[in-house]
Amino acid sequence: MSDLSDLYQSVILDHNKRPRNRGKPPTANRVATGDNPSCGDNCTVYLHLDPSGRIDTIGFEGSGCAISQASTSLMTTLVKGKTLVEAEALFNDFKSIVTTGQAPEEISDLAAFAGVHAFPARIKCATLGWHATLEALKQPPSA
Amino acid sequence: MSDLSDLYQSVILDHNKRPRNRGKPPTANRVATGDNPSCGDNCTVYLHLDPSGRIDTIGFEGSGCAISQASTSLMTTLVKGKTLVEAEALFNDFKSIVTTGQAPEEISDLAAFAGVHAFPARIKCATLGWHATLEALKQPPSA
Amino acid sequence: MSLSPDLRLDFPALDQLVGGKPLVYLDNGATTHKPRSVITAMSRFYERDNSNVHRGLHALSMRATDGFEGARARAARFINAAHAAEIVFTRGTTESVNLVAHSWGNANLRAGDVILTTEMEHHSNLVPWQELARRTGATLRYVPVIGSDGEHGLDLDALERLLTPQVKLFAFTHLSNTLGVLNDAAALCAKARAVGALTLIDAAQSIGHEPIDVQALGCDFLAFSGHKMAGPTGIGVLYGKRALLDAMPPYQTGGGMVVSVTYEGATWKPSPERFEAGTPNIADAIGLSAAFDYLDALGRPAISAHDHALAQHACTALSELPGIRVLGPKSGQPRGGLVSFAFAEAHAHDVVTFADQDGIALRGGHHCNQPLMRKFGLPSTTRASFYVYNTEAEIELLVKSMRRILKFFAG
Amino acid sequence: MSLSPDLRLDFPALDQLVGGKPLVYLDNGATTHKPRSVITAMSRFYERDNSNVHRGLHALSMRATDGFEGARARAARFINAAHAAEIVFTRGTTESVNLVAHSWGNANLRAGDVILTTEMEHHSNLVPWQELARRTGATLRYVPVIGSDGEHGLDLDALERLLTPQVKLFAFTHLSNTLGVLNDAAALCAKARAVGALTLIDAAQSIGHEPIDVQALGCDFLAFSGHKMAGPTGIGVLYGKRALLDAMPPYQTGGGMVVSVTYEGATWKPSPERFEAGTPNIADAIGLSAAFDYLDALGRPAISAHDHALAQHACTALSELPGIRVLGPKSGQPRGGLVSFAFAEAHAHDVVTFADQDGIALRGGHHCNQPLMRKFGLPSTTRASFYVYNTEAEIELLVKSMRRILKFFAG
Ligand SMILES: Cc1ncc(COP(=O)(O)O)c(C=O)c1O
Ligand SMILES: Cc1ncc(COP(=O)(O)O)c(C=O)c1O
Repeated sequence: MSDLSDLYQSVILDHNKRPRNRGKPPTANRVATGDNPSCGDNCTVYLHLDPSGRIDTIGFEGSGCAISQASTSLMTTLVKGKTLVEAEALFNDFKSIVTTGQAPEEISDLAAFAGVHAFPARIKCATLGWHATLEALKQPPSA
Repeated sequence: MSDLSDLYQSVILDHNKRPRNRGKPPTANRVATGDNPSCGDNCTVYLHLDPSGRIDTIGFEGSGCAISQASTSLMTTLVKGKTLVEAEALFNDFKSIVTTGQAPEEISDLAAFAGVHAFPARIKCATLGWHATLEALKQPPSA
Repeated sequence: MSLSPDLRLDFPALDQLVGGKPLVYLDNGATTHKPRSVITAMSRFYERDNSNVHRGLHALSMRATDGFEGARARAARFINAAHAAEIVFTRGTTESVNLVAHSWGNANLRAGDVILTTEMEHHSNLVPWQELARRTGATLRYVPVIGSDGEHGLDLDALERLLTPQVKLFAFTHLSNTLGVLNDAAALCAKARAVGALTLIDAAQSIGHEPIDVQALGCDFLAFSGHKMAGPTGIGVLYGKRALLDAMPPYQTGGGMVVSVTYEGATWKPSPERFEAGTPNIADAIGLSAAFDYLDALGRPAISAHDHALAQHACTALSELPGIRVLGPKSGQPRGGLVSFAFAEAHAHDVVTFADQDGIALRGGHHCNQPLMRKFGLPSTTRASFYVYNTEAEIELLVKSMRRILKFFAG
Repeated sequence: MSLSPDLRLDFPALDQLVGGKPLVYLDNGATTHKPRSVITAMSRFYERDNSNVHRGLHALSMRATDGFEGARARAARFINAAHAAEIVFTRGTTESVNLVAHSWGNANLRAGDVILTTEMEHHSNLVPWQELARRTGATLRYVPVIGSDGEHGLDLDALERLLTPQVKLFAFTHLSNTLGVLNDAAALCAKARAVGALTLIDAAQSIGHEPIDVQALGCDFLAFSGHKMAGPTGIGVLYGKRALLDAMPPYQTGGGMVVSVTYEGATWKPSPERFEAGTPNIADAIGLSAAFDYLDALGRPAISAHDHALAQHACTALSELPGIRVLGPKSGQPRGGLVSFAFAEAHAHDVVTFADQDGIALRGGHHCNQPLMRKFGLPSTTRASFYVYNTEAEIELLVKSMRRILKFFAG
């Protein structure tokens, strides 16, 4: 099962078991939900931005496979302090990793997802939380 | 083209060229139309019955192939003077001829249609006028 | 009267390696494989008899018409319909249900009427009734699914209360694709008939597995797909009682279903042509006919016994795994040839991806049954579904693979 | 850039005797034969990749999904659609038209609106609009067909008058299956656009014969069938502009087209999934994709030139027979690959039966065009329709057979 340990790297198994930033932060004023209708996975991301437009708080809820849970958890740790433009840049790196399997040297944890490229049907799992975060960043703040 | 001269017997070609009882008799008080929706053929039969329920006048209009025109023309000559029950008996003989290709000895002109049995798609053509006649016989008289 | 293991050789797709391992195909609830006789029936049609049907008088067209109408007569025999005219060819179960919902439903339902269905329906036998209720003002009610894990079934007491004279149609699945519950369709139809309701049976999951006799079941409509019963994709059947079909307005309109057309309007042929506008799926109807032949040659009671035994075996063996929830009927109650389960430790998609590496094809997800999954508090389950070619040895491989996954995720 | 006569060998069905004579298949307007590559693409799918699409994560399911979505992308390339999402798979032209009439039509038309079509439409592009007008109170108008025999065409002056701002949709055939008239679809779309009307092109007869580029034509919808373009029965396409499709409500509902379902209601995926409820016709979509490949390899301008030349030849030769009426466009005007004619002395069914004895497959009847035939005072015509594998020699055989028939009936 060598392919599978490529896919389910220890970083992924760890984030799946102990997700970071799980839950709805009380200060959040932006929210977006991603659905993967073909499998029933879903992911809701909550954000709060500081005055300069940087994420100062992030949390997520929802259910899904190890790949989507771990990817969302890791993402929340990486986008904190980032603006929309910076988060988009990071997502582009991530997309390139999961579609090509190639990770640039300087990228560390995201590279754990390089194994996804061999499982094209799982790319949607890996990007579910990212899409929700970018959508929330583009929304106007509510309540 | 031996099969075809079986199908297009001289009786049939003759009735096709010179149809008997074509047109709408002025005394007719029953009418029924048969349609063959798959090919667009149609046939309208007009009847008048005498007090004992026998056909005393019959005529037909409509358009169709040689088989349907000739069969209807011949039919009009044979059912004159007949009741519903007698016409039905004759139609049963005819159906058996066109489906089996076997004609009983005593039946003369109808036997010309025995060749139809080798062309199952044409059976509907041969029976179009018969169906209209039987339907008209079962209707209440109008006008 | 059991199935011969040699029949595996009839199915070319089974003879392949997946990820280096022999394919163990346990996704038959989604679609089954096809025997060579079905594949060949279609190629042979295209190679010899290919032509359009009905309006042709040349040799190929007559052969094509005979093949297509022969398939209709064969379908009628397969489900013991009284007339070939009671068989309408559709794309599959989903289209069959939509046809009834639009044609019969729009013409016959109004505000105050009730459509009754159940909580265990596939989206294809659920959303069309929601939409019909919305269009007509009728009310949609659900017979609840009750029982804890491994004892699921319809709430038959609730059914008695829900079957009021306002119910115009009771639409229910014969065999649940998520639970494996096999409903007593004849009894359900009798209850509905007693209050004057029509019945529609979704036989998508049962048609290829259980003997089906529409006259014995006493249903008014029955819907199924060819691709779940060893037949091709793109073809299915709506069975309807003749008097009902002949009284229904058309669904789709166009060539082949009209008697007379003027620039002002048109008149319709009787069923089944009335419901088959346009060129039908001729080749696949002929392929479906070969599938009927194949299943009848195996013997349908033998198929049913085989599938039930595999499901029972899988159910028993999987139940012993740690942290597992197995859905479906109590043991002793009828269970169709499938088993659906969820692990506390591993998500269904991860399970399916792991199993695939062992050459085992499973399905993970909501199985087009979202509201029921929500009721159970499950985001998704893993389903293994069996067919004539599956073996006891394959169940052992399944269980072994599941153990390995649990170890990986527990580690 | 002409077609090679060797391509006949690609079509297994052509290699047969009918009534002892080599088959001369001239019924391509009803359905065409299929090259071996198309038949094999489908068998190979069933033998190797057979599985359900979209919801599967195992190897076969991923291969099936790639094949099916690859076919969609291939269809988009074949007609130069801007996005694969603009391709909805249907059963064929008839279902494509019905989908637009129900989904777009019910949502967008009301009393006072006008649907414009023409007098030369096939029942499948006519009756659905009659029914839509009946449902919504909109008015259906027809662009007349004018001209005497051999000079038929649309009345373009009348079109100018009929294209008022009330017209919401102009639905017309690209190539008439009865007349052989090839309409200038790009010009007709431009005229409709000028009054704000949407356009639907019935490309059933043109898709396999003429180069088609939906962006150059400027149409909003385009409908065609696979079986008339060397592809299988049971599959066709509705092309629709993406923004239009995404704004349209679903047609059929059920599995695969929903985002979220509760017992109260459902939400829909965007197009094309929104319009593909239930298991799609996977194998035939893959067969259709092989047909696109086959036709593009031959070269579509070469196909068009070949078919036009045969039709012109047949037209000229048949026109010399006694008592014949040849329908269609003036010579010099574009004529698609078919010719329709009627003898004073012999009815079309007798002609077809005679020709069949010579091994020649023709179609006789109203060609699903009853109102136009009535306008012409013809109960039926005989039609010879050509495809890539037909030859000049076959036209000679046709004419010879027609002469013999006339002799028989004149005798
Ligand atoms: C011009 C035209 N439109 C529509 C159709 C209907 O196509 P289908 O029967 O494949 O749905 C045909 C086929 O006969 C046709 O020739
Ligand atoms: C119980 C049930 N009903 C309906 C369907 C829909 O069948 P199809 O997708 O062939 O239309 C399915 C197939 O998944 C099913 O399992």
